[in-house]
Order: sequence, then structure tokens, then C-alpha cells
Amino acid sequence: MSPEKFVIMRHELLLTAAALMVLIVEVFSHPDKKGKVITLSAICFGLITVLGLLPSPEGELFGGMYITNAGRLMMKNILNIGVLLVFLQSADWLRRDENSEKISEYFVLMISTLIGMNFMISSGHFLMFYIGLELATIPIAALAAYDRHRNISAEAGIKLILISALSSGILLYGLSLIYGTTGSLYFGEIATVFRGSNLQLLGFIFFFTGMAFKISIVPFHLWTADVYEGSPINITAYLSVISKGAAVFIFIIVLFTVFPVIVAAWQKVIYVTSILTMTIGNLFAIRQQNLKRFLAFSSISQAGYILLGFIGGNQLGMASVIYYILVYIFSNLGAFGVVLAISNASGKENVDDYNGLYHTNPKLSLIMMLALFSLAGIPPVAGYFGKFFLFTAAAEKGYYTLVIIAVLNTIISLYYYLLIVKAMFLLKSDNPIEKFKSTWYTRFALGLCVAGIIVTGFASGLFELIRNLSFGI
Amino acid sequence: MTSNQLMFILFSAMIVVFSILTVTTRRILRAAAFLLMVLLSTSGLYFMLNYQFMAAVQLTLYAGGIVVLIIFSILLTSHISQKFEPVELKKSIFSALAAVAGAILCILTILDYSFSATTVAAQEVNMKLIGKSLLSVDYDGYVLPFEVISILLLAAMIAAIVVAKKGGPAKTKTPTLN
Amino acid sequence: MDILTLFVVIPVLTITAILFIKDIKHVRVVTAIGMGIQLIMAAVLVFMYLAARKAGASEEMLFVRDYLWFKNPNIHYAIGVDGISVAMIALTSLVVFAGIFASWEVEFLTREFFVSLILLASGVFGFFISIDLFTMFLFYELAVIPMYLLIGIWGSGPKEYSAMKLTLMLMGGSALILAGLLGIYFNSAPDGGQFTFNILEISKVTIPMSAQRLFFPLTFVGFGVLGALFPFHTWSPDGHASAPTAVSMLHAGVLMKLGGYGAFRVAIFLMPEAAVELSWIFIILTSISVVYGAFGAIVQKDLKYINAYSSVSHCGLVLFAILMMNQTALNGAVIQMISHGLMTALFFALIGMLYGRTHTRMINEMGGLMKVIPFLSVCYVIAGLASLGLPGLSGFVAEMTIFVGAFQHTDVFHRVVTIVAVSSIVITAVYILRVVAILLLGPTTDEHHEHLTDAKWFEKVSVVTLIGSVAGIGLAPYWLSTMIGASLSPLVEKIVSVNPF
Amino acid sequence: MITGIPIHYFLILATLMFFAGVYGFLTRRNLITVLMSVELILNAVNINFMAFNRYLYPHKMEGMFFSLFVIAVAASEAAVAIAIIINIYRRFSTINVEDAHEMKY
Amino acid sequence: MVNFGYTIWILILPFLMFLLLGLAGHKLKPKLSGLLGTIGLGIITALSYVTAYKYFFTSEKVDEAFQKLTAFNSVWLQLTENLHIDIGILLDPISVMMLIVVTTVSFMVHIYSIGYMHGEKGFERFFAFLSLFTFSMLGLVVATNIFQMYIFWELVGVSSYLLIGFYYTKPSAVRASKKAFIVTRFADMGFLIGILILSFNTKTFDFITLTSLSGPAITQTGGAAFMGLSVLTWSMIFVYMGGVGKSAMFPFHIWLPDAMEGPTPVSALIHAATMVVAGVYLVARMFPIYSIAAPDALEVVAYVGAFSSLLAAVIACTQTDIKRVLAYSTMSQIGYMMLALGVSGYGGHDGLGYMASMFHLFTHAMFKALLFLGAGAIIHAVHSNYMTEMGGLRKYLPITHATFLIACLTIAGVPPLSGFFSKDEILTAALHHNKLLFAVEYAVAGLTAFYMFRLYFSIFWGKERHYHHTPHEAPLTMTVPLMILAVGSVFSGFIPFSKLVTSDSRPFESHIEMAVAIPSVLIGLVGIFVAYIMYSKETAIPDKLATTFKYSYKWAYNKFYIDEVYLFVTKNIIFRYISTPIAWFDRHIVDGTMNLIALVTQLVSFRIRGFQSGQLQKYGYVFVTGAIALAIIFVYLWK
Repeated sequence: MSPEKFVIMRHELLLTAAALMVLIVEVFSHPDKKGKVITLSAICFGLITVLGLLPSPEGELFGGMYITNAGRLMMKNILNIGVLLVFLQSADWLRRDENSEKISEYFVLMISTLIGMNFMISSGHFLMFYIGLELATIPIAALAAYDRHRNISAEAGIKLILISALSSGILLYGLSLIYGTTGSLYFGEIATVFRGSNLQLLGFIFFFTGMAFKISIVPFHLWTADVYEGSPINITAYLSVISKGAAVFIFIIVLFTVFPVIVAAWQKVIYVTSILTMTIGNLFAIRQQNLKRFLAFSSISQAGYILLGFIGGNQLGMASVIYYILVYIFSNLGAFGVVLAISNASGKENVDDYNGLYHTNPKLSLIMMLALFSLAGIPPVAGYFGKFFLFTAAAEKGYYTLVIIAVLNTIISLYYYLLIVKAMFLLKSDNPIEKFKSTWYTRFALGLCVAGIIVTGFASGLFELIRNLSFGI
Repeated sequence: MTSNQLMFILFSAMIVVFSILTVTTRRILRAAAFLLMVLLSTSGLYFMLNYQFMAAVQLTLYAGGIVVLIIFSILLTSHISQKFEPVELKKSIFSALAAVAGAILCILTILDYSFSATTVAAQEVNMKLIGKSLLSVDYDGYVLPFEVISILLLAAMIAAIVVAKKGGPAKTKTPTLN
Repeated sequence: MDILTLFVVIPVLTITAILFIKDIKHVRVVTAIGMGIQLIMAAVLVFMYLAARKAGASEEMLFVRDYLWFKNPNIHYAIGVDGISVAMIALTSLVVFAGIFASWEVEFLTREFFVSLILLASGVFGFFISIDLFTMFLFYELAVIPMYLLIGIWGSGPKEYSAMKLTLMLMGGSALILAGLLGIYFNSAPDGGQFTFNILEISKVTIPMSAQRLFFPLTFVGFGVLGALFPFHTWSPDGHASAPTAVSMLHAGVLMKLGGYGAFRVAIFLMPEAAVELSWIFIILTSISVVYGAFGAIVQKDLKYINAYSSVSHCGLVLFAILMMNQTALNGAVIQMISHGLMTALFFALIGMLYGRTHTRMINEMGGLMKVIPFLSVCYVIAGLASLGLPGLSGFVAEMTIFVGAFQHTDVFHRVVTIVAVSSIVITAVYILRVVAILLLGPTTDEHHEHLTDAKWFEKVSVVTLIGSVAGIGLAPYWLSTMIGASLSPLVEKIVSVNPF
Repeated sequence: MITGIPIHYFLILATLMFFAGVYGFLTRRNLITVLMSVELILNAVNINFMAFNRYLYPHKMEGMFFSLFVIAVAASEAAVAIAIIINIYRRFSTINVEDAHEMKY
Repeated sequence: MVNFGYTIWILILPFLMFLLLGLAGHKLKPKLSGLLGTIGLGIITALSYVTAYKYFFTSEKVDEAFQKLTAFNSVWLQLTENLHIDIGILLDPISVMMLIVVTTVSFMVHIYSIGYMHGEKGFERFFAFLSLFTFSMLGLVVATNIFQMYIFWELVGVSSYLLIGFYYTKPSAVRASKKAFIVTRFADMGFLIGILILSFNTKTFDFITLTSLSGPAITQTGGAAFMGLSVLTWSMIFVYMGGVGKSAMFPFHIWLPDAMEGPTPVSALIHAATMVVAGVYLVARMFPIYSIAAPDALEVVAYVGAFSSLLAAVIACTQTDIKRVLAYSTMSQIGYMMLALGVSGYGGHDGLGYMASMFHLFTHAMFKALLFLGAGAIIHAVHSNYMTEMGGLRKYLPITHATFLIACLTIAGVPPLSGFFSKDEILTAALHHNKLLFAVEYAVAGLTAFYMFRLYFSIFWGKERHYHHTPHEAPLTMTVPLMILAVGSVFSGFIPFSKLVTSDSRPFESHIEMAVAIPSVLIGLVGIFVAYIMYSKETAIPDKLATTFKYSYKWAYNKFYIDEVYLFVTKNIIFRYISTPIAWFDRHIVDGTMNLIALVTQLVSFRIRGFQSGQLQKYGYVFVTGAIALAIIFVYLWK
């Protein structure tokens, strides 16, 4: 392989190197100085993130099994940013005594899932796609079960891995049908012979099911809430943002490159499921008390909105989906960051516990509010722009009914986001969360989130960039 | 009826029967045994399909690896003689309905489709070719998945360790959460 | 930097300043200074506008600036004003200015209060200067959201419920608007070419009728929710009742006008054909609003409820006039917006001050206050008289313009509903006088109320500013009416070209 | 060796096995048996791939390799799943799937 | 051409006075503010007299007719291309006459009030309101267009409201003021609708254009007909509705008696002499239209006027509150004026009724103001409003007594006092037009004489009551106006109205028709005589009569229960059956719907929670069935 090809694959290679390095450091470092691993990993990952942003040639490797172009690179970069934020946020959590044994494992697993996602995004072949998908799922199940002292953590782990196995089984069955009817698993080749017969449609639906599981689209979402609730908060954040984002990315790539022929069919599927997803997600979110669970349902409904960008089948839709994921990363990680910080400091995770938070921790409350507003799509924060573009994309193809349903759903979602705001700002508590100071990591992560939430919206250049880059997918 | 067909009927009958037994038997170790039978029959099918390599892999990896793993875990977690309570009727009926519906749907759709065999000459599958393909970086080469799966296996190993590792210091301390 | 953008920048600067002030007591001073500057700016803008018009500037909008923001969708930061927006900006700065003095004594989380208040104001200002639908909508929502905190934190009564209801209903309206905006956007170039959000450009094309039929109701109802269109007005009584003084002032005074302004600027102006075709539905709804709100106000016991219902009635009149779609009625609509904005702000300011003294808003728990706090009481009477349309105060000018304008339609339907709307002036008189009689006149009923103190200096500033404006418009409406009228002509031309009446 | 056997037979067989696995997934009480059902599902998929490869596209080995990797993935999946199951057993002293429902609604 | 440009000051001055007294009044000494107001009004009065002189005697006439002069006009508000509200000053015979009436009476009342209101709390407020009223009334009078008239019409309404409720701590006053405002407001709604219809058809508000014989109102007699009457007629009836309200004609008269809760000078000024005749003035102002283009509307005017005058006269006979008696008397007299207009034709001698109406308006202003001010002096002296608590006061209040007697004689139509002349002209006009109306008015003339002298005798004669402290004559500030007005009442009958104020502004010859005059004087004398018998001494006759005609007396005493009907309508129908249900509907149905949406959402959210059972296999079940369902739907059903 020429060096140029290394550059093309640099995301994956760098990550692999990082994972190995962490392992090596783990082996050779003194047991009492495991904390250093955190710093090392964060710095290392920051470097990778920055390096990933460098311009890169496009190209195909391994006979078309690995495809990279500006658009996919951008997706990887977006994920990198998200993971960096998650790493920063998890620093405090990792420093807790019960986790000190497994710091480097945490990083290795996280990075390997990210490698999986990157391969998934870069795949040009369903085998690569499948392996990437599994690589992105299996270690997360272990991470979900990471908290050995919490029963629900193990429960989350088993739920995740079993449902994911079922889902990948169905997905594989679908893939097998697609393979049987087209004779290839290369994206490009499938696209040329795909005609949309019943069997192919069946294959597509089963494939869709598998993706829907990852994106947690109704009715394939039921695992989401339990796994989110049971997992450690940073894993939940990772699942809700990175894992979902990667799935969205690859899904959009597959839809546009493999199945453009049956666009009418998948638009219908998405039409129905997006309505279901938004509505069901919102309806469940209303009643949640546990913030993680709450954010789980919120993220389900967010997935419904994201589908709006798919349905147009247009370039604006693609761009707005990618853009929205970016925005969503900042917003959701902002929210999770606050939840995590508070959970670390006080162990409280319920909405009631947040009563009167503003009076003790005003900054955290403000960040939380900003993040929630961004999730709800309230201007002038980025979420507003993201949602607007998604809706615009759907409206461009005339899906006005869908847009109206979606905007009405945003009202419901606003309701429950406001419930949190209400708890933090309006209500008083006899037993508020005490004032505490976060560490540098958390602050930095939250600062990045806030900057992202505010800047991503106004900086039109960013969206323009995404729009231009997404053209090549 | 040719011997092929006979063999096929034999294997498929075994597969179907043992599959159903696997998911219905009330003794867990038997279930594992039935699963093993299914996997073995499957490898027989692979022989029939003239994929000896795959049949071997199936035997070693699946039958030899996974099933053994499963049996170990059964031994770890259950009494061998333990008999499950029967499944709730409602649950089993509904699940069966779903499964049957899905099967009918898929079968009808499959039967509806007329597969057209390729006209390109078949490729002799031998170990050399498999090895070459597995290490090829060109079209139809599988070195990249091969590399990635190694990462996956490594990650899975670490994951399994992380999960199953008997608790460190945290175990002795009272958990602060929950 | 152009003068219009300053209207958004100054609030933002003020907020920044507030955030960096150490001493919490200086917060309100800084706020007052900031909004004072804004008021001066508004005056300057009015003069600049008039001067420019006098100098012969004949474009529809003046001081137009257009910066590309997003290329696709074609979003610009486009601003510009005509007489209507200038008038609304002036109104807003007046009400905000008065509002700040009315909330001089906010003790709880002072800094946050003023920040939210100014954020709200900046949304409103932004809305009025925008001529790009996207930016307009952005500012619109920006103006709605701080309401939640303002009512929820500093409100009274069932504030959480009210705040939630208000926010959700308004956002529900804005959801419809959003759908409508997208529809307009994708029909803004029926002959091919670049889609646009720019109002001026869209107004030059005719949106296909089939699209108009769908999006006119959406946008109109969407804005109508904020304009308290029956039956989407129910956020108003609860919201106003629970809101703190300045917020009620701003909300009833300015924010509800966003509804009318938007309904006019977006719904009617861009889709006149559908407006003509479908207006009858909304005319019926608005005439119901007008009469219904007034009747509803008669039996209320809470001062703020009375005023909220009264606002339903008056804002219904705004929408009613807008739907009449002729120069005079539209002119009346704009004047009514301003007039109602001022006087309802005045009302709420006074109610707030009364509440601050008596700690009740129930009219049957108060009585004979005229003797105790004459200044506030007289001001209340003046506000009441303005509200019931006494000549010499602004309400009269607006109502008469609307009635005369609405009556210019030759068909029976429009004239009959006009007469229905006219009947509201009597009902208004009934509830205003009822309140005045119970609240202010007669003997003092509660002995605790006998030692109340009259208005303090900052309250006087607040109230006098508003009364001055109300009386100013009422006594000499000509300049305002002409300024608005001149700006309306091009808009009306477009509407009239499709209006068969 | 497959002359006289239509491809449909293989596909139907795989489908039956697949849905037997699904049925098992939906009804088995023990987490390990659920895992076994998953193995059935994956195995069914493998049969599909192999059959397609042999019958329709014998000039390439995509289906076969896919099956190969599925087996590998299945193995790692099983490993992790079993690790978690054992962990659960340690915590709950049971691996009845119905007992793992602390989180709901 | 005489320049009348200065007349604008007639409007500006009182307004400035209002602002000065209203804003700075509480800082001035009460005395000073009263004085300021009075001086200001003196100047205005002087200006008015100058104007009248110049208008009637020096201004040019065309074709013998007084011209309508627009002394000042400026656009106040442009509504449509054609319609604009102007603020201006229109001088023609009736407006100039009204200027005289308004300023004179107002000036008298100002002077009187200095004495009457002495020491009252809110003295300066009183004068501020008086100034406001004067401003509004003058603006109404000189209005150049119907909308200006409407503006000032509303303003007089509100000044009246403020003044009736001057004693705002007194619940009855508050109620009365509210009632007055709302009732007139309701009538004004009719006025406004009338204006809208009228202006829509004629495209103008301007009085000169409207009333010009070649103007749109008269030449195009309205558009389509509605219920048998032309649109124009309807508009004029609606406009008249405003007049009915303001002039307290049936059925909108109920506010007037209650309005007597206000300070007596106010009653004299507003509710006797000036504001209440605004309705008459309105009809007179629009008279050409009524007469030529909408005779049906004019009939309405006549009948409403006649019925009101009769009704009021009957009620007045039974009331004991002297101010109420006077109020009903006012209503009755205004009925006369309305009737006169209603029976009048246009131009020349046909316009006798019009002239008579204006004439009566003028004389009535004098004597009714006198009566009220006199009543004020009496009340001032005895601190009671009820004639049952008075008697034999002539000893204590000589000046008041004398002037009051003059006024009573005047109103009873005893020659040669002014009332005789004006009433006689009205009866003449009625006789020529409609015998029925004449008969009614003839009877009313008798009743008027009766109840006025009932009042007179009860107060000044009869049995002396026990007073808390000896009544004493009012101070000079109060008696001087009485005397001046008495002079006016006596002599104003000699003003040659038919030369000055006529329907077509051209003078004509009028003379007393003995056939009408003699019977009317006779019946007046009969009325006085009956009253003398019944009330000059304490007798049992009134009570006896009251018991004989128990029911009719009770009905009349209770004002024919019209108030109760109104109360029923407002309290029961509007409050109980309209407003309360609407408020309920709003809270429960409309708002309830919104809450219901929220509730249903919550409920659904609760109901579907079973999906999220926590059971892995249920999740799997949903997963699988979901996949199968999607497949069935999208592969087979919905392609």
C-alpha cells in the first residue's frame, strides 16, 4: 500500500493505533497511575480529531470495499468530535474508584466501536458494512454492562446484545435476499441491477429493520429506553449520539447509493415510520421521571425528525440530516454532560431532583436549558436551524402533511423539555442538588457543547460546507 | 429420487426437527445438544453445496467453539437436570403466530421469485483460492474484512473480560450509586 | 452598521452589559439606559423614515439591507422597514421602556428578569425589521420563548400551568406558520428560478392558487393564535393573569401584535387570492372574537382576566380589519395595533401597580381606590376610556378607521359583520365602566386599602409615557395615519388587484 | 451434488430455521437458550448465503465469505453475550429472561 | 366677507382650560381654579356673542339666506379618498344660536358653581370637567361634519359621565353615571351605524355637502330598500337613534332621571340646557335630508318625540324628587322639540316646526337652566331633594322663589313669557301636520303646567316643614345667574326667530295663531289651577287621587317599570344568559378543549406504556411483528 492510501484510511488507522497504544500503556503503566490514561487518551483523541479534519484525497481501496470521499470523511469527523466530547465528559466518571480498574478497557472498547463505525461509513460492500455494524455494537453492549455494581447495567447489556443479535439476524436475512437477487454485495453493483421486485423489497424491509434498530425507529425502538437507562451515562450519551449518528450516516449512504431505484418505496416506509417514531417517542417521553430514560425517548423522537431529511431523497435532505446530526451531537451531549456531571456529584438522575437547580448550579442549568432548547428546536440555537432544514427538505418534495405532523410533534417535545426547564428554574426544592464545581474536563466538554450549540446555527458556512460535501455521497 | 435428494431430505428434516426441538425442549442441556445437531446437519448441507471449507469451519468454529462455550456457560449457570416451566400458552401462541406468519410471508415471496442461474462458469473452490481471496486487496478480495474482524475479535475479547472480570476494589466497597 | 440592525444589536449589548455588572442594583439602571437608547433610536428612525419619504424615496421598504446567509435554502438576513414597521418599532420601544420602569422593583433574580425581558424585546424588534420570512420567523420564536421563563419564574397564581399553556399554544401557532412558510417558499418561484424567502420578491409573483388555499389558512391561523383569534385565544387569559407586570405589558402590548402584523405581512400580503376566497371564514371567527371577548370580559372578576378578554376583543378587531383588505381598514388595523399596544400596556402596568399595593387583583376585593391613590386611579380611568374608544385617545381613531374601512365593502356580508363588530363598543363600555365603578369609585371597602401610597416616580414615568402616547395619537392621528397609509398603498394595490369587492 | 434440488428448497429450509430461531427468541425463558435461538437465526442466514452462492453465482465467493465472517461475528457476539449472562447470573442468581425487567415504562 | 377665523379659539380655550385645570388643578388653590375656569368661559361667551352678532347682522347673505360658513377646517384623519374626518367650525344660524345657548348657560353655571360647589372636595376637578364639557359641547355644535359631531358627541357623553359621577364615593352617583354612559353609548352605536351607512352611500361626512339640496344624500335617495324603507331612511333612523339616546327620548330616557345624582349645576348645564338637546340639534342639522329624502324617518322623529313628551309628563306628575320632576320635564320638553322637527316641512312657512323647535330649544335652555339652578339653590338651602320634605320656603328664599316662579310660568306657557311663544309655534306646526300629535301635545301642555306648579306649590307654599337649620338664601354667586336667566326666560320670547333661524336659512313671517294660542294658554291655566287646589295647602286630594287610580298611579310613580325592564335585560339577559355562559363556555369548552388535548395526550401516553414492558421478549415480539407488518404492508399492500 502506498502512503497515500494510508492517508485515505487515516481515520481508521489512527484509531487502531490509538487503541493499541492505550492497550500498551495499560500493560506497562503503574497500577496507581491509571488516571494518566485518561489524559493520554483525551489528548490522543483530540489529536486524531484534528488530524481527521485535514483535507484528504478521495478514493476507493480494496477493490471498492472501502470507499472514502469528502462527504464520508465529514461524517467521520463529526463522529470524532462527538466521541471527543464523550471522552472529555467521562473523565470524572472514570476517576471514580469502582472504575479505576478498567479505564483503558473503556477507551479501547470505545475506540474500537468508533473504528467499526468508521468502517461502516466507509464501506462499499455489505460485508464491510456488516462487520462495521457489529464492531460498533458488540463492544457497546459490554460497555452498557460496564457498571458491574449496578443490576440495571447488566440488564441493559443483555438487552442490547440480544436485541441487536436479533436485529442483525433479520438484517442479514434481508441482505441474503438482496444478495440472492442481485448477485453481489458491492454497493455499486447492487445499485445497477436492483429492480425492486417483491423479494428485493422484502430484503430491503429486513435491511431497513436492522438499521431502524440502530437508529431506534418505532417499532424497533423498545430496547432504547431500557438500555439508555441502565447504561452508564456516558455510554448512554455515546449510544444516543454517536451510535445513532453513525447508523444514520450509513443508512443515508446506503439509501442513496444502493437503493435509489426503489426510492418511492422507501419514502413510503420512512413516511410511516417517521410519523410513528416522532409520535411514540414523544408520547413516552412525556411521562418519564428518570432523565436518562427521558432523553432516550427524546432521542427516539429526534430520530423521527431526522427521517424527515431522508424522505425528500434530495440533496438538501442529505445535507440537513448530516447537519442535524452535528447539531444533535452538541445538543444531546450538552444535556447528557449536565446529567452526567450532576449524577457524578450527587448520584441524582430524576427530574424531581433537578428542582431548583438554577439556584444552586446556575451555569449547569443554563447549559441544560440551552441544550434542551436546541433539541426542541427553539431559536436562536442550532437545533432550530437543524430542524428547519429537515422540514424544508421534506417540504421541498411536497410532504407538507408530514411537516405539519412533525411540527405539531415538536410542540409535544417542547412540552417535556420545558418540564425539565420548569424543574430547574421554576420549582423550588427542599433538598436541592448542592452546589459543586466540575473538573476541567467536564467544563471543557460542556463549553465545547455550548459553543457548538450556539455557533453551528449561525455559522451558515458550516451548513454550506456540509451541503457541498454531501453532494458526493 | 436421487441420493442427493435423499441426503437433502435427511439433512433438512434433521435441521427442521432439531431446530424446533432446540427452541421447545424444556431441558437446557438437551437444547444445546439439539443445537449441535442442527449445526452438524448444516455443515452436511455445506458439504452438499460443495463448500468443504465452510463445512469444516462450521464444524470447528460453530459446533466446536460456540456450542462448547454455550455448554460451559450452561454448566456455570444452571443445574443440568433443571427443567423449565412450560412457556405461557399465550406467549407461545402469539410468538408462533408471528413466526409462522413471517415464514409464510418469506416463503411465498421466495416462491414467487424466479431465480435465474448465472451463465458464468462456476469457480472451483479450493483452499488456495480461498486463501488468495482472503488476502487479496483487489476486487473480490477480503483482506480488509479479515483485518477488521480481527479487531472485532480483539474487542470482543476485551469486552468479555471487562464484563466478566470479577470485581476489583469496587466490589468490596459499597456502591455509591443506587 | 445600518440603523435597523442596531435595533437588534443594542438589546444584545444591553444583555451583555447586564451579565457583566457586579452590583445587582445597577442592572435596572443599565436596562433602562439601554432601552432608553432604543427609544431614542426609534424616534430617530421615525424621523429618518419620514425624511426619506419626504425626499422622495418611493420604494416599498426603506433602509433595505440584504445579506446572504444560507445559499440553499435561500435564506438571507434581509431587513427593511416601511411605515408600518416603523410605527410598530416605535410602539415596541415605548412599551419596553415603560415596562422596565413598571418592573423597577423586581427583587427576585433581577438580572435574569431583565435579560429575559430584553431578549424578548430583541425578538420583537427583529421581527419587525425582517423582510425575510426565515429571519422573521426566527425572531418570532425568539420572542415567544422567554415568555415561558418570565411567566414561570416571576409570575403569580398558577404560573407554571399558564406559562406552559401559553408557550405550547403559541409554539403550536408557530408550528403552523413554519409549515406555511415552507409552503410559500417552495411556491415562490412558480415560473422556475430561485426560491426565496424575501417578502418583497415573493409579493411580485403569484403563488399558485392550490398552494395558497393550503398555506393561507395555515399562516393565518398560525399568526392568529398569537393574535388571539377565536378559538385559539385561551392562552391569553391565563397567560396574562399569571405574568408579571412588564411581561403582560409586553405581551399584550407588543407580542400579540406580532400576530396581526404577521397575518397581514405574510398571510394576506403574499397570498391575497386565497385571502379573498377564504376570508369569510376568518371574518366570522374574528367577529366572534370581537364580540365574544367583550362579553367574556363582562363577568370576569380578576382584573387581568378582564383585560385579557378585552385584548381578545381588541386584537380580534385587528385581525378583523386585516381581513377586510382595503386601505382604510388595514390602516385602522395598524393603528389599532399601536393603540391597543399602548393602552393595554398601560392597563397591565396599572394593574401591576395596584396588585403591588393591594396584593389582589379581584375587583370585588377592592373598591373606592380613587380616594386613596388618585394618580393611579385616574390613569386607570384614562386607560379605560381609551379602551372603550373615547375620542381624543388612540382607541377611537383606530376603531373608527376600521369601521369606516370595513363598511366600504359593497356586499351585505361585510357590512353586517361590521355592524356586529361595532356593537362591541357598547359591550366594551359596559365592562370598562363596571370595573371602574367597582374598583375605583364608591367608598373604600377594605380598610387595609386606606393607607396605600400613590405612584412612585418610576411608576409615573412608565404610566405617563404610555398615556402621553395614547393621547398623542388620539389627538393628532393625522401624521401616523398618513405615514401608515402611505406605506400601505403598494401593499393594498396588490391586494386590491385581486379583490373583487 | 445439488442436482435435482431446486434452490427454493434451501431457501425454504433456511426460512423455517430462521423463524424457528425467532420463535425461540420470543419464547425461551433462559437467556442462554435465547442466545441459542440467535445462533439458529444466524445459521439460517448462512444457509441462505451459501445456497445463493452455489446456485446462482458460483463464479465468485461472496456468499461464502459472508457466511464465514458471520460465523466469526456470531462467535464474538456469543462470547460477549455469555460474559454478560454470567455477570447477570452473578448478580441476580438467575438467568431467566423474564426477571430482567427492572426498567420499564 | 366677515372673517370668523378667530372662532377657533372658542374651541381651543376651553380645551386649554381643561388641560390646565385637569393637570395642574390640584396644585392651584381651589378658588383660583374656579375663577380661572369662569374667566376663561367668560371670554368664550364674549367671543360667541361677538360671533353671533357678526354672523346675523354683518355677514353677507345670498338670496336672503344665511350662508353656511366654514370658519375653520382641517383634516384630522383621512379615512378613504373621499371620507375624512375634519375638525372645523361651521357657522350657520343654528350653530351660532347654539353657541349662544351653550356659552350663556355654561357661563351662568360656572358662576353659580363657584358658590354652589364652595368647599367641595374636588372643586378644581369640577371646573376641569366643566371646561371639558363646554369644549365638547361647543365642538359638537360647530361641527363641520357628521364625524366631528360624533367625536364631540362621545366627548360630551364622557364629560356627562364624569360629572354625574362627580361624587364618586356615592354608590348611587356611580351607578347613575355608569347607566347614563352605557345607555347613551348604546344609542351612539346606532348613530355610528347610521353614519357608516350614510357615508357609504354619500361618500362624504361633510354637513354642507350632505345637506345641500343638490348633494348626494338628497339627490340619490339611497340604494336598495330594506323592509320597505330606503337605505337612506334607515341610516337616518339610526342616526336619530343617537339623538334619542342623548336627548333621553323613549326608550333611552332612563338615564336622565338618574343623572340627577350629579351636582345640580351639572344637571342644569348638561341635563337640561345643552347636552340633552344635542339630539334635537342633530336632527335639525340634518334636517334637509330628513325632510326631503327621508320623510319616513322624520315621522319616526315626530312620534318618538310626542310619545316621550307624554310619557315624561305623566311620570313627572307623580315624582317627588324635585330634580327628577325637572328631569322628566326636560324630557317632555325635548319631546316637544323633536315633535316640532318631526312635523316640520322644509323651506319658508312650511318650516315653521323647525323654527319653533329651535326657538323652544333656546327658550327652554333659559328657563330650564333657571329651574335647575333654582332647584339647586333650594337643595343647597334645605339639603334635601324631596319636595315632601319642603314647604313654605318662599319666606326664606325670596330671590329663588321669584325666579323659580318666573320659570314655572314660562314653562307653563303663560304669555308673554318666552315659553308661550315657542310652545305656541310648536302647537301650530303640529296642528297643521297631524291632529293626533297636536292633541297629545295639547294635553302635555296642560300636564306640564300642572306638574310644574305642583312642584312650585309644594316647595314654596304648603306646610312648613321642620328644617335642621333655617334655610337661607344662596350667596350672590348663585343668585345672580338666577336673575340673569330669569331675564332671559322672560324676554327671549321676543327674539324674532323666524327671521334668523329657519329651515332653509331664509327668513319668513310668522305670527301667533290665536286659534292655537288661546286654548293652549287656557289649558296651562287649568293645570296651574288644579295644582293650586291640590298643593298650595296640605290637602288630602293628592292621596285620594293616588288611591283612586291606584294602579295607574303606581305605574306612573314607578316610571312604567321601564327601568326594571332594562335591569332585567342587562342583569338577567346580558349578564346571566349571555356573558356568564360565554365566560363559562370559554373556560370550559374552548379552554377545556385545549386542556383536553393535553389530557388526551397524557392519557394516551399512559395507556401505551405497556409496550415498554421491560420484557426483552416482548420487545423482540414487537420487533419481529413490526418487521413482518412493514414487509406485508410495503411489499404487498401499498406499492
